Amino acid sequence: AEGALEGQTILIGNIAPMTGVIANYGTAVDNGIRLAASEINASGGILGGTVVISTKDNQFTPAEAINGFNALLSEGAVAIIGAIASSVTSAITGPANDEGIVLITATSTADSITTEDDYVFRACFKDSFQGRMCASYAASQGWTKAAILYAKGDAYSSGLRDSFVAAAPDYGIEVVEEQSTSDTMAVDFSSQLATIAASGAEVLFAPYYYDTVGPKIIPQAREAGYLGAIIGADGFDGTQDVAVGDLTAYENVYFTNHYSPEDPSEVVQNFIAAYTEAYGAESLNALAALAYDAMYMVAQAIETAGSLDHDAIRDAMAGMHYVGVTGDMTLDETGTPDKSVAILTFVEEDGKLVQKFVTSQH
Amino acid sequence: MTEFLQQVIIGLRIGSVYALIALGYTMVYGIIRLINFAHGEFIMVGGYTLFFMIPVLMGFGLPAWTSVFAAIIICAAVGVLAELLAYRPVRKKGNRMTALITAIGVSLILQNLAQAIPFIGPNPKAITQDIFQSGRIDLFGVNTNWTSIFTIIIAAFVMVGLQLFIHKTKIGRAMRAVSENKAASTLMGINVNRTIVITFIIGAGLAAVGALMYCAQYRAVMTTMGSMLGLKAFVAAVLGGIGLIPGAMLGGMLIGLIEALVTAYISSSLANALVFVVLILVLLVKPAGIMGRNVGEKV
Amino acid sequence: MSERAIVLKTEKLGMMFGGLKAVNDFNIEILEGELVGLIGPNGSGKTTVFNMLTGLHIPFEGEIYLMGKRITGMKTHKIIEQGIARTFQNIRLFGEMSVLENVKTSFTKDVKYNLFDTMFRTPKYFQIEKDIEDKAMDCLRIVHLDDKAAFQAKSLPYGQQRKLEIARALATDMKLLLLDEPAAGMNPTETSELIACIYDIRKKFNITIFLIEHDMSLVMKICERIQVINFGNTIAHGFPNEIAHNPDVIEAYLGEEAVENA
Amino acid sequence: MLKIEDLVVSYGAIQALRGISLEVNEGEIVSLIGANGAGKTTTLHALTGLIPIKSGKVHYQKKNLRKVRAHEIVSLGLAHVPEGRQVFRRMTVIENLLMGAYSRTDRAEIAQNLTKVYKHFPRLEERAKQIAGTLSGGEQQMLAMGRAMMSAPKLIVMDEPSMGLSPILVKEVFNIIEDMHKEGITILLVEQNAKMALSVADRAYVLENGKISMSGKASELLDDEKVRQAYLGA
Amino acid sequence: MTDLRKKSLRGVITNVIMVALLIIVIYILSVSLSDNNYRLKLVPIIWHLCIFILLGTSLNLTMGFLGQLTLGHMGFMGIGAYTAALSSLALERAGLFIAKTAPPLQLIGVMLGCSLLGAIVAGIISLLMGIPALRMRGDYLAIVTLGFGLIIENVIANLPFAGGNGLAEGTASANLYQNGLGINSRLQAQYVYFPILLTIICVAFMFMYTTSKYGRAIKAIREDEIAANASGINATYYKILTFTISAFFAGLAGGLYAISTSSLTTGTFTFANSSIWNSTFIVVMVVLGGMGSLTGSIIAAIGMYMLNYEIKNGAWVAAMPQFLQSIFAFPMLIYAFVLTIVIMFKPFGLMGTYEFSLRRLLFRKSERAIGGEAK
Ligand SMILES: Nc1ncnc2c1ncn2[C@@H]1O[C@H](COP(=O)(O)OP(=O)(O)OP(=O)(O)O)[C@@H](O)[C@H]1O
Ligand SMILES: Nc1ncnc2c1ncn2[C@@H]1O[C@H](COP(=O)(O)OP(=O)(O)OP(=O)(O)O)[C@@H](O)[C@H]1O
Ligand SMILES: [Mg+2]
Ligand SMILES: [Mg+2]
Repeated sequence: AEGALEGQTILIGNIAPMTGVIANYGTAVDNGIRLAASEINASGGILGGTVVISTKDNQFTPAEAINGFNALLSEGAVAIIGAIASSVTSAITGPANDEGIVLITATSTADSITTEDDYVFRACFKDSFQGRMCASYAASQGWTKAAILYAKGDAYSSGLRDSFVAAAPDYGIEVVEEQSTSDTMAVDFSSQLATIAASGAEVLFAPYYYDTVGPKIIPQAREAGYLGAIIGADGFDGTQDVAVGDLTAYENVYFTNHYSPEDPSEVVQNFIAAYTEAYGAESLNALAALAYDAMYMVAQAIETAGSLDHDAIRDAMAGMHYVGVTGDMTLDETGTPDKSVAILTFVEEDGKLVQKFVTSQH
Repeated sequence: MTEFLQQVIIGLRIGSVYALIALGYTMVYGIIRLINFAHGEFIMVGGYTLFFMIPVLMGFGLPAWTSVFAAIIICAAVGVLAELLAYRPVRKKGNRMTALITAIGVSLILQNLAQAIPFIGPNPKAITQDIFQSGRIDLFGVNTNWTSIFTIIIAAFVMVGLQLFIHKTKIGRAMRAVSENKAASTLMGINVNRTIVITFIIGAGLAAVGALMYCAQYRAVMTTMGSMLGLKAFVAAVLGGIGLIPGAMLGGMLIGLIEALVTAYISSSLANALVFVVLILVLLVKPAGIMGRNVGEKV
Repeated sequence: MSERAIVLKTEKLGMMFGGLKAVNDFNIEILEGELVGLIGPNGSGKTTVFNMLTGLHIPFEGEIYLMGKRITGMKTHKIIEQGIARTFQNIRLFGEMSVLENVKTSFTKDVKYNLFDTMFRTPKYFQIEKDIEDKAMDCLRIVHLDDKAAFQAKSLPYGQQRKLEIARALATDMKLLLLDEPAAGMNPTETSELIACIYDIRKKFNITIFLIEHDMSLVMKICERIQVINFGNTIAHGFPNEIAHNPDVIEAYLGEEAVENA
Repeated sequence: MLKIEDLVVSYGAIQALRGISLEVNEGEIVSLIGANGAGKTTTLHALTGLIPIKSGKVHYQKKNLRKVRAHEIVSLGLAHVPEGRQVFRRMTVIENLLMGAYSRTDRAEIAQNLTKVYKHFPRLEERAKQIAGTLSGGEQQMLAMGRAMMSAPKLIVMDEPSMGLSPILVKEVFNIIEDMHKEGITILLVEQNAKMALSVADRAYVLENGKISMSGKASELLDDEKVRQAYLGA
Repeated sequence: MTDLRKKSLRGVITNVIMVALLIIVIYILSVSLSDNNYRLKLVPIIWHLCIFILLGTSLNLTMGFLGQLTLGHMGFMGIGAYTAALSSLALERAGLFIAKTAPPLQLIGVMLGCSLLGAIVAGIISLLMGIPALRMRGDYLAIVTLGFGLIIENVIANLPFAGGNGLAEGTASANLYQNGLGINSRLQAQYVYFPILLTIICVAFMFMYTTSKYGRAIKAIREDEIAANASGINATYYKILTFTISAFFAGLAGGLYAISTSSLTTGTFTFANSSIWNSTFIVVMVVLGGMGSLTGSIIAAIGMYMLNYEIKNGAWVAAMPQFLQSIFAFPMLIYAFVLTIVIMFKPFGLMGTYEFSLRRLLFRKSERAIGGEAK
């Protein structure tokens, strides 16, 4: 159906925390989506139709996400990419199903976000998978005594912790020490890390975000005398930009990620080049990559559907196969992609910290 | 035992940062009875000043910590501007509640303005340079670092200096007089407005020093870094006895210790809640804070 | 004398502030319908006595009996319910509220409607509200403030604020009225009006009055008995003319000239 | 020394002073009497800059006080003992007194003034370390007067200094006023105790509803039938 | 008939007229507006406004009328919301109730029941807190209530049954994804009268409360607690009663929130965050509206919510020059400026302590003749 949408505008909504404590994620995702959209438009649009992005700030609050969702709906959005944090996203999954509009989240990893037979999809993998991959990698390195440090009140952090704990016995890993903070905004982990250092753990699983990991957890861990491996999930992406002090502290740190910036494949390098050119390297991370993919996935679904009919787009979305920056993926029956995870580490190069690809796991 | 001492040192270190910030809160509160909600944002302003100035000053061959002087100047300027443009006009017309709302407004403006300014933006920025001498040291078998030691010493030093300033200098006494009765202070020949401006300069300056300590320790700045930090520091000030300089110091140290020990021995995720539980318990026994004298109202 | 009931009785009442003994061994018996004065130099502990009587300070030692009932250490509002009311040396009105509302608040404890009546505005609610409004107006009439009922309390001139305090105290329906320097800040003419007002109140309510005052023209004129304290200790008590010529009182409090004027 | 012409002050819509004029000459004691709410306090507040003046002239030693900022007035030698004492409640007695000397810099002079204050009010010396807020009413009044004396003023304006004082202290206050007068301090006195006020004063003004209704020699006013009726309770 | 009763009867009549008018207006809008505009815009706004009005007016009881600054009001809303969500979830798990298919009476019953339960739990907890907390005054009380708010938030996040999918499937976490009550926008539109009537009843109650002996007592305590005690008012009792009532209504607002939002996160009920859903903003709302004016709180709640809504969703924003648009991308910035400016010009709030009254407008003349109206 070449040119079936010729001359039409295709309104895609984006709901993200554009201001407030996690505004950095909001901007990264918005950039990723807009980059993809402008590429699509530059190459003739979707079936001739022009993609237009409308972004609604959800202020990291469920109620505002609902307002944004409703506003997008009445503006006539055909699909919505949305909400970063699982806690906020879950407030609009119900409405998306009720209204029958595709909602694809780039970054919400909570298991319960997607269910079978509905309008909700995602571009990232889910927590239970990522936590399991971390455990599996640890086991493959022969680390059997693990310590955990996580943010109890944060869905991302505690979700990963739950899945790591669940997977640990399967890989013969013993959790010898568990410490927590109430949220991810904590700045001082010395107390917890001192206890962990004394526990004799060989690996520390610390599912936090890079702004905490880079300047705080890793240096504080080394300072507290913990010299073992530190492993985390996609939240570690970006740590290299906020590393401080002695960079040798960042050795022996591993994390799972959606893609590796080192990946020589054309999509990845093209994305990195285009993103850096448009928005600079500062906000370039896996979230941006996922959002970029999410936009392309929506585009692919519309193209397959050949129309802007909501149900047709949903049907095209279900079970879709897609090759993008964050890998080669197939959406499973719930709408979560089945794809491989990259294990990355940090090394010092010319006095700067950079990510290095270690292995890929499935 | 070593582990316990280790936790105590950690507590003191966290506590001294709180204490330094609490001093600024206490100063402003003490004089104009205003919970300056924007104080946390002053710290943020100080943090970003450090972030930008450290590379510049190090380029001139100066040590990194000298950037604190730039931070003090910028913070003081922001504090004075807030006072002149927002607090003073409102204070003239309104009541204390109005002033509180203005403080909330100023806090929101500063925080969001920082996010809106392109070269600051929402992304956290790391301070990659060491602000003080780096490295760990061994103190009677307890493992700590120079930054901690400097932080504790500087906090103590600032407190003593401030205490002397308030009680021994003329400006200090004027501040206390203004804090009690503005009209009577005017009759004594005190320039009330100038005294309040000076208070803001000192308070904001202390926020800059607090920012230095924070950055030396935690190595990153972010537009929202001041909120929780400021809140805890304010709690510290109340715990010790608001308006009292040694009270702020004691309160800060206590909050730090409670946090470290609760984290180590009770439950790390409940540490925040337990800090407040302790605060409430203390206030029940000593309604004016630990060092506060409960001057009953003369009927 | 013995026929009249003892309204207030204190035994060895004492109060400490830090190391300072503000009131010491304070004993007094006030009979029903009496008008007793408490005088003494500034800082001698007069207001402190009142504060203990009304539960604002818990006595350091000693006992207080109202109509034979021990009220030592009771909460203020309980004591008020027992039948003591007071005014304050530094006027403490509800400044933002209207004059009428100031008086109405004193009826709160006697108002027997509940949240249900409040919510549904039952006939009971209206009946009671009307009653207290009438009673409050009566109280205001006594102090000649009825025409100011709708004014904001803080907008009244000083002398009228003092009168409003008295009206508010009257409304608590008390047996014993404590007045702390009611004439302070009034000029002699206004003081005479106040005296007339106090006589009026006594006549209408048949109550007992215990008052603190520095204005000797008032004290000597209306008090039936006077107790004098200095440094918290009672140095004299008796009838006005005895007190006026008591050398200790003259030395500590009155000064020579005042005697000549009295 | 002090000359007020056509002073008008209002609080919002309420006009508290409706054009009053008065004069205080060097070395005089001048009394200002009037009923509650007549505007006496307002006059003094306007004088020392605590409230804005709507119109009129205020000259002190040839200086236009409207051009002087409130906190600079005390260093011109004009001290104000405010109504209701207004002591610094959480400071000690001695600190309060030292605040009174805020505009002075000469330490010896301050010490000398302090001795003088203590001589007039021995109670203050006894309670030097007590927190002022816990002083009794009378003690606070002494403190407020002592504090004003600490600035070594040339003209003191006093707002009801005898309010709430025991008879002996009232006498003492008036003695102090006379003492100050003898030391060459000029005094503008606002009082409810009209009898005492008129007996120490050289001249007096009667304020009624924001207007001067009478003025003249104090002794003459003391004998005036209208004044006696309205203010002396006779 | 007494004057008082006459006035009151007129009050009731005018209020009933106003409510009827409101309902007619909403009905007309529901018929005349497009589905998009009515169901997707107006209905959520109405639900949210009801929540904010309840929060604002109830906080005004403690802040404006009782004069006690409390900074943890949203904590009580959190308790209400979580209680309502979890209790309804229990019903759902027990197979007794499914929001989507429930018959109208059952749905209303569950919404009302669970919300009331939330309100009661909030009330009980506030009672337990109030007893020690209200011994504190002024800024100390403020900081203690702030503390209580954060403790509530922290404790909820640590409850093993209040996170994740809730109840037996729950884990300790700040997010509750499952909520038996959360109804979709169609049902919200269908039952839009539920929050409206509930709010009107609650506000009416608060109005009655503040104009009775209770109101007089708490205003007296606000003015001078010692003098209030000395007038025979049991200040402690009235303070705790008012604090509890205030928390009760906040809890009820929490119930409405749980109904209108299908997932909960403690971040909504905290002291400060980057949206208007936090305790700070309720305080701002009360001050801006006028402490001691329920009408003021209502106006401020509507004004502030709509301001935030319009900055983020208004079509006029998109029509502005690029430069302005990039500033409007920071709603809280605009918001804070507006707030600061309003407070500069209206330091005692929009309404002061004045209550709007249609009755006064309509019957002003005859009532002046009756007299007794405070000026
Ligand atoms: N809350 C308090 N704390 C400490 N000292 C107090 C307190 N209240 C009163 N005092 C002291 O107790 C003494 C008695 O005070 P009180 O107020 O009873 O005096 P008074 O006789 O009423 O004086 P006046 O006539 O001046 O009002 C004074 O020395 C006062 O300083
Ligand atoms: N802050 C204010 N706001 C409004 N009106 C005021 C204010 N202060 C005083 N007034 C009014 O101004 C008038 C003059 O008051 P002022 O205090 O000057 O009287 P005064 O002669 O000193 O009386 P008093 O003998 O009671 O001290 C009075 O009517 C008073 O109600
Ligand atoms: Mg007294
Ligand atoms: Mg006066």
